[in-house]
Amino acid sequence: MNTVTLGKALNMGLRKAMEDDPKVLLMGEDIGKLGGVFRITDGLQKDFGEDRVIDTPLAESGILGTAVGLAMRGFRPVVEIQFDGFVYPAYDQIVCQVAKLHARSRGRLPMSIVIRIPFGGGIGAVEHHSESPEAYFAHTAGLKVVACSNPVDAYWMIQQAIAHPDPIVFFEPKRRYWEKAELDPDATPEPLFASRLVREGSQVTVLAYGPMVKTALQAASAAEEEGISVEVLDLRTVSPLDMGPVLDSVRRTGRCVVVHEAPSNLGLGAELSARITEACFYDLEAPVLRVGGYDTPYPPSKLEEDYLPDLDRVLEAVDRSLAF
Amino acid sequence: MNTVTLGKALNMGLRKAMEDDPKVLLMGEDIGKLGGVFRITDGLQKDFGEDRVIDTPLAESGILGTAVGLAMRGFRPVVEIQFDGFVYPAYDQIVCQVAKLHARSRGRLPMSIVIRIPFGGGIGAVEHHSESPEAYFAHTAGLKVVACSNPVDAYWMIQQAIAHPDPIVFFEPKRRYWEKAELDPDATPEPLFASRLVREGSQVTVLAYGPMVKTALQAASAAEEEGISVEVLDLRTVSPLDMGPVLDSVRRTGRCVVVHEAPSNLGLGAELSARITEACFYDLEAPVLRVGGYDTPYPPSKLEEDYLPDLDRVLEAVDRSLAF
Amino acid sequence: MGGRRAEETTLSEVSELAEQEFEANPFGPHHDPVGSDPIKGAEQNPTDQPELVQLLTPEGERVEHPDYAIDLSAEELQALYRDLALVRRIDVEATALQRQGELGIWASLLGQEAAQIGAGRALQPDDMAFPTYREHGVAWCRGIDPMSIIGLFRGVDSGAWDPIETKFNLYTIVIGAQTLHAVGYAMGMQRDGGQGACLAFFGDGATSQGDVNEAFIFAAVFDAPVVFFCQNNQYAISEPIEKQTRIPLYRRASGFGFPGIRVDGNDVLAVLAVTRRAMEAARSGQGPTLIEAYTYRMGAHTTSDDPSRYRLASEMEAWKLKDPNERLKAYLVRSGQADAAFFEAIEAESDELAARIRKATVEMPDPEPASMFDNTYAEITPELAEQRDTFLAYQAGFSDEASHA
Amino acid sequence: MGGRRAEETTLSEVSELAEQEFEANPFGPHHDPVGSDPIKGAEQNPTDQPELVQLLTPEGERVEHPDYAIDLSAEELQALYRDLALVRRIDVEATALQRQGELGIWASLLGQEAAQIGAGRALQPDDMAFPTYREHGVAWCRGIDPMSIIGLFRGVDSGAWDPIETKFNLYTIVIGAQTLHAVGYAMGMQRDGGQGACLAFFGDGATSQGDVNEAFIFAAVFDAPVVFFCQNNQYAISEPIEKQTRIPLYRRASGFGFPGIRVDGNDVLAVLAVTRRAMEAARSGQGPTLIEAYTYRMGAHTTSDDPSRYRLASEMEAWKLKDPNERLKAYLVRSGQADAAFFEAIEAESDELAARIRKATVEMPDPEPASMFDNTYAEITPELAEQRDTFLAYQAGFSDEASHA
Ligand SMILES: Cc1ncc(C[n+]2csc(CCOP(=O)(O)OP(=O)(O)O)c2C)c(N)n1
Ligand SMILES: Cc1ncc(C[n+]2csc(CCOP(=O)(O)OP(=O)(O)O)c2C)c(N)n1
Ligand SMILES: [Mg+2]
Ligand SMILES: [Mg+2]
Repeated sequence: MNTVTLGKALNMGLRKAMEDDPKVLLMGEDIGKLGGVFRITDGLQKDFGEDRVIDTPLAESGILGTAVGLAMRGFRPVVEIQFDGFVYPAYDQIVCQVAKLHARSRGRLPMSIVIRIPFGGGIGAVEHHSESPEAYFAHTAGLKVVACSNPVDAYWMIQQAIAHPDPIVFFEPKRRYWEKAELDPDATPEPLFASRLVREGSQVTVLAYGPMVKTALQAASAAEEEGISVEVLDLRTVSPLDMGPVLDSVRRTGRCVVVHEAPSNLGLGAELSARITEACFYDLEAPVLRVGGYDTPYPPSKLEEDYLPDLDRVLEAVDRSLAF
Repeated sequence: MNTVTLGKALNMGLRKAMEDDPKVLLMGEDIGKLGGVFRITDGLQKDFGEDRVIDTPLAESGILGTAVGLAMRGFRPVVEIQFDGFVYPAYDQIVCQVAKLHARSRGRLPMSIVIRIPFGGGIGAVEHHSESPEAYFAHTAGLKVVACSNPVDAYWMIQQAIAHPDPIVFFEPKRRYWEKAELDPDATPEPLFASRLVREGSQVTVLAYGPMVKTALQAASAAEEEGISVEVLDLRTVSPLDMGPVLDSVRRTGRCVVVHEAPSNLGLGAELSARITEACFYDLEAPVLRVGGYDTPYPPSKLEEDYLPDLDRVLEAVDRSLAF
Repeated sequence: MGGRRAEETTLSEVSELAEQEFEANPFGPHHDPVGSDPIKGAEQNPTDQPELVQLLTPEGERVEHPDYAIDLSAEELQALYRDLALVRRIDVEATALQRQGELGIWASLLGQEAAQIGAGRALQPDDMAFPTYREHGVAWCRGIDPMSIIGLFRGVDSGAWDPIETKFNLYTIVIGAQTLHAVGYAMGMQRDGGQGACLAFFGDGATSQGDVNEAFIFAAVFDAPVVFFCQNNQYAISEPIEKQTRIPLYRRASGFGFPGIRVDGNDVLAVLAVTRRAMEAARSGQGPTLIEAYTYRMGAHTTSDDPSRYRLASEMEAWKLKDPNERLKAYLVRSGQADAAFFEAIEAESDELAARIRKATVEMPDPEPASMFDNTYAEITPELAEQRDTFLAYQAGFSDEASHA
Repeated sequence: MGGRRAEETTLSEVSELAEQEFEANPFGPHHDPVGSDPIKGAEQNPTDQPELVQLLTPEGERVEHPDYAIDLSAEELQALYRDLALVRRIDVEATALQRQGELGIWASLLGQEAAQIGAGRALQPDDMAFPTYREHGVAWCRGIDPMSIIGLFRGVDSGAWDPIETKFNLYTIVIGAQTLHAVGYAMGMQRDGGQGACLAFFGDGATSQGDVNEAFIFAAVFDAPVVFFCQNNQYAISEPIEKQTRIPLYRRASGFGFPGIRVDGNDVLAVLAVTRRAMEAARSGQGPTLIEAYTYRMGAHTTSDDPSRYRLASEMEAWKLKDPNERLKAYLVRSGQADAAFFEAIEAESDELAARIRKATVEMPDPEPASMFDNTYAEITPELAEQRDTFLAYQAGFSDEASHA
């Protein structure tokens, strides 16, 4: 057991995956000597060499496009996108190639690519460094999308994602990179595509993933002090959604609030609302409510606290839900 | 009054916009001598010259990126993307520049760009020629997204979009290019960002846009024969949504089915479902149901009839809604 | 609106110009704006004109090139002719099938046979080819059944061949994307000790895509064993090459630090020799080369296209004199390396092939509807399985009762 | 895993190598793989070495260049020195403010002053500049208040200056995107009879982006009045230039058919002369030029970066001898064109400027929270207005009652 940060847990998970499978390669900008701008790949180039930890030219489409070729050749590229807002030059390769080649080739071309994206705000950064683009990928058939929220998940999920045969967009909650937890590398991990109940409660279900799990838990604690019992689920997988635990919970509580940093319009909250309402129509005491980023570009960092869902906004939605 | 196809109506609308404002430019691949692969710009280069109808190099990011520069300079570029599946190389310029420059510059940089995209399936084409990517753009703050469904709207909406100050992704229902209607160029058009009731009914509201409006209307006719009264709305604007008429209708009927070709997961149906349920929670007799493309890549054309929502699938959803 | 640019010349003026230059310079109408530019940087005044590697003149005369020798037996030459003739026949047949409504669309290789066969026959077993959507000739060289390609254009799948087994990637329709795949695959070869090299195909229009230029960069930086093979067929749909570049395309490579070479794309011997050499360089660790095969799209862009809108018949007539198939035939005849019986045999084989294609196309079964759910993922997800099951139940409903419509 | 590529040399080996080559060739460690390639295409054996335009040696000696003359008065030279000194001071002050927690981050221009002032002072009123995120020196030349830039890095907005009025676009953080905007704007100048040209800034790393290469293509094809100004500061964050290119960057242009030129980026006179000439060519309808300003990022990539992880102090020491500010100072002193009083006056002005910046930064007000809803669209949409109203009501609630937390 050691106490590790989320960032370090990812680093350890990557190292383990590279040790376990010589076909695993890391690619990205500044991931070599620098260890990535967040140091997630720290020390890996030194130990695995430049052929397996590849500092690429500054071109995201080039990174993903060559990763596709490497995957065709049987490698398992793990690509680092430096910040959420810089994934778009690679969007064509991701949507038209990474997502579709398995289907196009009727399963003949392996496409085991993990695209690591530090996402979300709250770090006081300039434009394009704080976005939450997960819905773009979740809407894309052929991709899977997951988000870790804590060091233990980070360690296991990155390894599971790398070992998984399908392409996965792996979102890392950048403002939680420095959060710590006890990690037991001998434990048995939960499955990758499974949601998890992280706090039991009886009155309202709050769904969150990535950085917002902590926020949701804080809100649940605060609610408890006010005598409101909030259940919190960490979705962990954003596409495919693991609806079982979600529906179980909402059937019990009859109320649901979805929280994410991404803009509300067509964010994950929309999909969850639609599915929950269809599946639990007669169980719902209130409509599924959404707490998300506003439908504006991510604001300058002096305003990000106003923009980002925080425990107060979650509680406000919980109150609204209870008022129905 | 003349009878015109939807394609011709767009051509006439573009011509009118170019006559009305010398700052309007057309840009794209093969839009000059060829008039575009669908002939939407037919004859325009001949009449307005190569400086205003610009055959560009084969590079979508280049097209959008230079359009941004032209817009900064006060021009109103109207960009043609040849097919839906080829917009992704330009995704970065669209999401990070076109959508954000007005906010970034606090309103100082005009960004009057129209991105025309022939979208949707049903024409028997090969891969990437039949997709419906509207949700990607609707989820992007700073963009507006509209879709025309008939020749009259096509004529007016393209002109309104070009005259509008914000960037607009303008979806054209490619399989309806050859549909005809009477066009009165002296009529007063409806506003651009307004949905329209296209068929009155009392039992179920069906929401559609672009190519699916015709399908929805066919379904409504078929339903009538079975004694079911279906109301159909043509959304016309996909972002921002014009919720007024939608909520009015759903409050009356208590039931709603959303139809689109795009994959269901995080498609427009999700957002509409979430908003309608929140606004009409006590009026709904059934959950909002969705009829969409499946969550797979668009299939080879021999299977597209199975993939695409058709009137039978709409009716099936109407029946399911009524069964609640 | 004028601005600084020259007034548009009319269509007929353009064509006159093109034809004048055509006579003067068989290698294309490109001048060299770099050389005459007033800003003088280092190395900006190349005096040489674009050089076109040619081993067989349009009239079928064998000529020598100082750097590219080739010595083929009569049998080898005949085999090349057979390739040229049969892929042309496949193409003609597929075009006809499209006209008859059997295919959704067809992208013809007419006029590009030598470029494709020359390149395809330069491939060795360990090499991997990355086509666009027009490399039916290369597919042929890799032993792909033409029916697999026809199936794609018929709309039954996205290409039925096994890209790993055949070492011929699936067709890539998004322009330029496959060039990066080729570089990545080549980087894989570097890493797993593979002996081959990659051959990445793309068109003149594709050179404008960011992806293709990024492919040049990655290949150069990583010294990847890849050869870029650009078929400059003069058009990207309707846009002539001048809309993509100011200078000959093969020169693009020099800006990225690797060799570029222009070859007569209608001369199968020259293409074979040049591609062999470049692939050998790649295989032996010398990194990328760009080959520009200078050729002409003799047909429409696809069966949906109408070239009369943007080019003159006279241009086509001029290029007919350079027909790649006729050229090799003339050489074979002239040099006595093939007789009438040989050509008759090829003709008969073509007829047979065409008949087989026609029959197999018409009989080609439609795919199973529920197959559209397969292979989206390695294993179907629960939510997609639910969609499939709903779909199957819905379909079953139709076979039971009458439809609404 | 070996593969064909050379084994990795260790960090110290690399640096030794670099320093050896450094002595032998002051223009950088790049060799010319094209010239020695076994595949010989036309025009692939340039014999010339990268030529670096220089008018002022690192020691501050004035030298002549056959193509680039410049003749400045003592006042003009002093003005340039003032620019160099003041923008350096702004930079130092902003870096300090970041360390004190007043700014979120700062991207330092240290070492690139001459490249930026030389380029910035070549601009004429009708020209339009397109910066990345590091062109504080060019901003200075365009009359932008340094506080506007500091506000961006403080997080109050994305740049408070008016890009149309100042003819200096907003900073663009997505690497390379602005080069296309510059080409488009230049195409606009062609169309509305504008008299200026565009100057597009980007880094060495940016040359790998598809967008930048597409910008080269569009500019070349449309003969757009644009000059591409690449500050090759040797690094893209941690990646040395070898990760982006095999050959000197200025040569990229030749592959696209327009002139490329390498200038000593630490020599303000040479940069000014070269940029003036290229801009004049663009303005007079001769299309694009690529300028590679060969320089060095003397600081960290940004205040968040730690260069000790990827480069040696000795490299920095070597470049210190080429300091752009010291170089002009040495020339001014040596040639008697400025005396001690001049330098003292500049020092005093710097101190004043720094004090003003410090004060204005600390006093800079935070933006109004609800302003984040403004300007998403030209006019707020009804749905966004609803979000804003909810937000305002929610905020008002907080001022009334206690918060939950
Ligand atoms: C990214 C992208 N944009 C547009 C298209 C539509 N398109 C198909 S083929 C083509 C022209 C290609 O020209 P070229 O590269 O010269 O190849 P050729 O067809 O001449 O063989 C275009 C624009 C596409 N397939 N992909
Ligand atoms: C598309 C994109 N990818 C990645 C980044 C992150 N990033 C910021 S600066 C930088 C390096 C840029 O290097 P260079 O172009 O040489 O400019 P310099 O910073 O040296 O001035 C990177 C990778 C980005 N801003 N945009
Ligand atoms: Mg072509
Ligand atoms: Mg740099």
